[in-house]
Amino acid sequence: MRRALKEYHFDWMLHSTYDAASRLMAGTEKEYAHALRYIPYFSGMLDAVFGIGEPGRYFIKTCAEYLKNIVTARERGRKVAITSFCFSPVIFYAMDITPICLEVMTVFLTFTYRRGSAEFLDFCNEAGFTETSCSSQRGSLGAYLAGIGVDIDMVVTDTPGVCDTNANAFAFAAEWLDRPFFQLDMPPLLKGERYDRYHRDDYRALVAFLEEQTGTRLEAARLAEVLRELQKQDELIGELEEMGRIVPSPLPPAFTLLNYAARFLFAGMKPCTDMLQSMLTMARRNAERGVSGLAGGVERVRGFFCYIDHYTYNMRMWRMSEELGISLQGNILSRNWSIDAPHVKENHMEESAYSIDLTSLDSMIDSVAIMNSRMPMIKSIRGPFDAPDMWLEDTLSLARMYSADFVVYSGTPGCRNTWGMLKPFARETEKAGFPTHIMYSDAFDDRVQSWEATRARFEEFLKVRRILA
Amino acid sequence: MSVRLMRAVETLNNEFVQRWKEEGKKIVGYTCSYAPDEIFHAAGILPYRIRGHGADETTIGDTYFGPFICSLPKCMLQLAGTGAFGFLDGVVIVPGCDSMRRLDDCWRKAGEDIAGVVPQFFFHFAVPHKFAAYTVDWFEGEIRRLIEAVERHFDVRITEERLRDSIELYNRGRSLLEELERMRRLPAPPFTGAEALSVVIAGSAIPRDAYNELLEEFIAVHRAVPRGIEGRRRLMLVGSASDDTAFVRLIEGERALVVADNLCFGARFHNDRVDEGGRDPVRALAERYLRRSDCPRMYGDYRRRLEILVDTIRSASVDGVILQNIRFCDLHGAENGLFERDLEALGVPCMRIEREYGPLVETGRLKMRLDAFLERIDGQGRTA
Amino acid sequence: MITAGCDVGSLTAKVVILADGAIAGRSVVRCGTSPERSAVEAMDAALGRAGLAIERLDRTVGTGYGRARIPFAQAIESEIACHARGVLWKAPAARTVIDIGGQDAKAIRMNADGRVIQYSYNDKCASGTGRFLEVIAEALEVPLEELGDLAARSTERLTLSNQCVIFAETEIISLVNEGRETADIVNALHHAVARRAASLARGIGVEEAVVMSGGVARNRGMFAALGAALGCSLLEIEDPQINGALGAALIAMDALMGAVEG
Amino acid sequence: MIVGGCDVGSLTSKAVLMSEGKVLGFSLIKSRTKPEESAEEAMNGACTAAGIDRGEVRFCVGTGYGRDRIGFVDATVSEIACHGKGARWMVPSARTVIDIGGQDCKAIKLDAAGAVVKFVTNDKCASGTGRFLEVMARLLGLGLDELGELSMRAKNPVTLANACTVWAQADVIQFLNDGVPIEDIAAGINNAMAGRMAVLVNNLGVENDVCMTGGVAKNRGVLAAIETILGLRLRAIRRCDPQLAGALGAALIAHEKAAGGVK
Repeated sequence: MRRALKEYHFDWMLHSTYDAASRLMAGTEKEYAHALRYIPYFSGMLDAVFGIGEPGRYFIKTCAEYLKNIVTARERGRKVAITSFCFSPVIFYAMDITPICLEVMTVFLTFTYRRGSAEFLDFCNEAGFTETSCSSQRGSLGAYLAGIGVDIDMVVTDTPGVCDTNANAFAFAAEWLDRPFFQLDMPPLLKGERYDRYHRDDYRALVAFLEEQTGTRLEAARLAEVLRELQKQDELIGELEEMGRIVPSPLPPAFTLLNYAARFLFAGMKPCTDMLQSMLTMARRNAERGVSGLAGGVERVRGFFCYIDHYTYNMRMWRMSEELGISLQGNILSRNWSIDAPHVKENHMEESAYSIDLTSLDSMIDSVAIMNSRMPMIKSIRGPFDAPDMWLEDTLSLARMYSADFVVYSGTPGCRNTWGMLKPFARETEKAGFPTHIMYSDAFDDRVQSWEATRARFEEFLKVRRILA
Repeated sequence: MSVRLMRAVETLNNEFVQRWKEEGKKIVGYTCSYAPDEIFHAAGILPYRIRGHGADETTIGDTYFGPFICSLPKCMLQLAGTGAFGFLDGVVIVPGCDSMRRLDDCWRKAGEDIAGVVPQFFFHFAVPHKFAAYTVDWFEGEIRRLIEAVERHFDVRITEERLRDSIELYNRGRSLLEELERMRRLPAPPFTGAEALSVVIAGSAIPRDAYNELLEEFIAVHRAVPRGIEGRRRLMLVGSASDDTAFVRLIEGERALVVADNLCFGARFHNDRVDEGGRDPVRALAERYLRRSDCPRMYGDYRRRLEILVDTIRSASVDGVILQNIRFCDLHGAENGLFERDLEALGVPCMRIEREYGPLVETGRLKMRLDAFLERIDGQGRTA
Repeated sequence: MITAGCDVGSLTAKVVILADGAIAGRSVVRCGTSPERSAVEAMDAALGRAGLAIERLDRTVGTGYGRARIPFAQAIESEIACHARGVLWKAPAARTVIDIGGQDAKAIRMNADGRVIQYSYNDKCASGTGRFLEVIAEALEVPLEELGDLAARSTERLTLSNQCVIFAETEIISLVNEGRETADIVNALHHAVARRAASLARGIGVEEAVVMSGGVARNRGMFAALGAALGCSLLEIEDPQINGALGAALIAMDALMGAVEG
Repeated sequence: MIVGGCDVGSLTSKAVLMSEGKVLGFSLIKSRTKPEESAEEAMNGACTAAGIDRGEVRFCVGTGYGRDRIGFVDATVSEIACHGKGARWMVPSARTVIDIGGQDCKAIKLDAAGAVVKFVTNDKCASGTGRFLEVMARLLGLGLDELGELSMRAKNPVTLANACTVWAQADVIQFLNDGVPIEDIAAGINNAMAGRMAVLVNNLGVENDVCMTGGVAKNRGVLAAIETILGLRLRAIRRCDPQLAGALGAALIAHEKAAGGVK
């Protein structure tokens, strides 16, 4: 890591950038253009996000607030926990702990820094961490290992049993930073009394750990408050997911990103509800007018991502979708498994979903335990890909439900979990009639394959497979 | 070195396996040291640890696995796909790590293309990633699920009595292996590290009663050796799965001796005992296999593993530690970095190596680094 | 009707001129750093052979790595489509095409109409490319064209395990140091590349007849090794090196005929 | 007393002859397929350059990939120790040595006395090797030294796939086709190389002074990029060609061994 980079505090840098951006929307067009001269690289992302209107502004505001919480955690007497994207943050909010989601921070980085996460990734290797591991955690983890982020109090993850590379990054971080560590462990299957009990026992151990770390008890009233907000959000997300089925889809491609933010940053918090509400208003307006959510208003094809979207860098993936007229129907990781979610009802998957029971503290903890076991990736990518409730079943049912014309895999070479079964998986999706494209790029690291090459291969796929003539 | 032990290391379908099959008995293969041998033994089945030994290409492995995957399961699949494990009546996939976990998916899919390579009994056996009362409960349940599946499929009964006998037999083997380990650490060990590893690996492919006898014999013969091996640098080998005795021979060369290891094909395989006095043998198995968490797959338990290493380094008078990992092995790749940091701080020279599983080729680069490492230990190049 | 196809790859640029359904001219030139110049050079050579002026071409389609920089192409097509089209013309029975190109290897599966059903590229970091052969030929000080004949003289089976071009080079140097025969090393090299291509093809499903396209197919050793790795005999096509350019010329022809019909 | 060092690498072979701490002569040749032939040729070349007879060489140390195949040497030592020793002679204050060879690169840490305390080599991927630069330079139609010079003029260096040489090549071709200025591509190549090196050096723990040996040390672009990333100045090597460090170190060790009696 170059010395210059170490001179700046990582979270403050991100915070000031997003905070400044969130203020931009109040100003005039000219002020906006003027301000962006100082953060030229960031402008690509901002243009894209502000381009979708009000929901985009809520998104930036949400990000700014999330980052503000991080940088002010200490002065507000809050404990700080490093955690993973597939970990529901509601428990942290109910216990006044400030979560730092490593994968989300890495996405922020790729949006903001011109060189993206490269040097942070490399710093992890310099610290002794393996270079073949997943870039999604490594990106921002490098900053915390280098000591240019906020001080961390604990490390909490829920990927053991699901994704080794992910779990391993958190275990390494805890050891390297010498901080208390807690893992939720996931058995290979999802449903059934034995699995439910394990999920619940494990989650109770987590609560005990957090109580020990904070020196406070988890209060029923606080948890209920957060969960009530979450229920509202689940309803809004459900409506948005339902609207995604309309042809043309009234949802702009970047809604996937906003959806992530809702789940991973601020689930159960008010600003997130506002953002979802605004997204829904916009989607409804598009639907009423019968137009696509794409900037051009014309949907040519619909694509479903079977893993994650391509973030790297500067929202280029979403911008390309706009240009080509591709409606992105989200991906496996942007899916919500609330019992009322449209795909849950449509496919009678109630048992693989979660519901919130506010009756007592116990019932709430159980609800959160089961919800956590149904978080993105945690739910679909644990056991064999072709087992019930797993990756293939979820991908096919969602791709069909959202009338996708093709399926794309985008991930990172560090993903042992998916690359270990991707070829047989793609064979099955092909068999089911979905032309399937595998990207060899890294969603967080441009150095693996340049965006130019990634785009060229993708367009070639659309053309050769006669999806987009 | 006993010829019979040696052959069991070099040949997958060894003489013991052949005889076992001739007697009409069953063999079940498994992929990781977290699978309890005792269950199979109690069922009259030979537990057999699946290896990738002898695969000199990975065309079949690469057809199903993606490019960024450890070469060990690829080699295993390669062998399976060519029918090399045709003698197995069952396979238990243990998700030791992500790459190994996906051997389940890939092996089954290969079976759709190549007839007869997937045995009828194909079982995904889960192991929690931490040790706590409720994880042992769950793991005990998983062992019971395995027992039930074995009983049903092979039409056998795994009685408590037979299970206790099996535990006793395997504990006996563990004691013998411990003795082997002790002899290895002597100031002048009577055998090399490559030999020691061979003896341990052979145990994963030979019926345990026969193995215990061979082991006793090996120990007796070597106890009688008048002079052991002296004057070499004493190394410890740590990291990813390795059953490659040629790799150890290369490390040892003429100047070094691997006097201890922490490998799942090696010493990790046999440390600790299953409690024989307890009320419930299944519970005892769950406790032993889960608590003995020497593999970095057990997250958050690094300190304990470091202590094991430090103890071994002291008791075996180790001069240097080789921390190796197979490419794309996230678990050892990360933990080796921590070991390097902490052991070097204690004054123990360490060298990290990344390698591929498979035939030992292109040894020049490796040899150069080993020489340099020994030169470093010797303090060569120091100008007075 | 006269059409042309121009395939600017990473190592060579190829042009095929089709006049009324027959090859009127062809050329292969080594690429420089400027794709434009390579394309023009190849075109001039092919036109010279055909005895035509560039104005006579009704349509030209470009393909290959440098396709976007071919100054005279009216349209561009992916190499996948071009190789498939070229093979179909020469061997209508072909269902699977394997092309080991300079930078990447491709496996293509198509139906009887020549429509691409599925295709895949070599995995990242893989050595199954023409470039790999070239680097090793250089390390062994053997001309690229002679690799095939040399491998035929092999008597001992060696295995190359390294997937990385650079490290495989080291591995090969140590084999040389061990005193191994060059013929055996080259043979092992062919099998290593072939095995990777075979895995690639198996990943999308191999359907016979299988055709090997691209310049590497001219290497007899490589051709045989691929057949061995796939466990089936390959259908041989004439002049495989220009197949991509031929496909491009055919696609240009298809477009004109479609326009006439439409 | 005349001593010699012979470094038989996979791409080049070098021989250095020394006497009483002075270099009498050296030679640097492209390696032949057989290491024994390379060694002979290199040593004969050095003798010719020094104007001495082969028989006058009292003690000779071999190093490099082919070291075990050199018939005439009295002892062999690993490249790591030789490069450390050679670098130390070139830059007496050196504590960290970066050596980028044709097939691998190494970072070596020396103690105050010049002994190797620790070393790291790149065994993960060849993209951090001299060969990487060679392949890239040829792709761009440049000489290795031009690659360095040109990259200094870059305005917007490209980001290159650094994971694999072959794939980086594909990227370079793509950039060429997209009309990206050649100096930006050259800088991207050097930066990728420097980035990989920096990870290695930082993993080792950098200690001043730092110097760089091996053929790549002649590439100004890589030097500058490494300096930027590490945030320090590399000590310039002036006493002799940095590519000779291994052979030089071997000769120095030969002198020690001969002086101290053969061990």
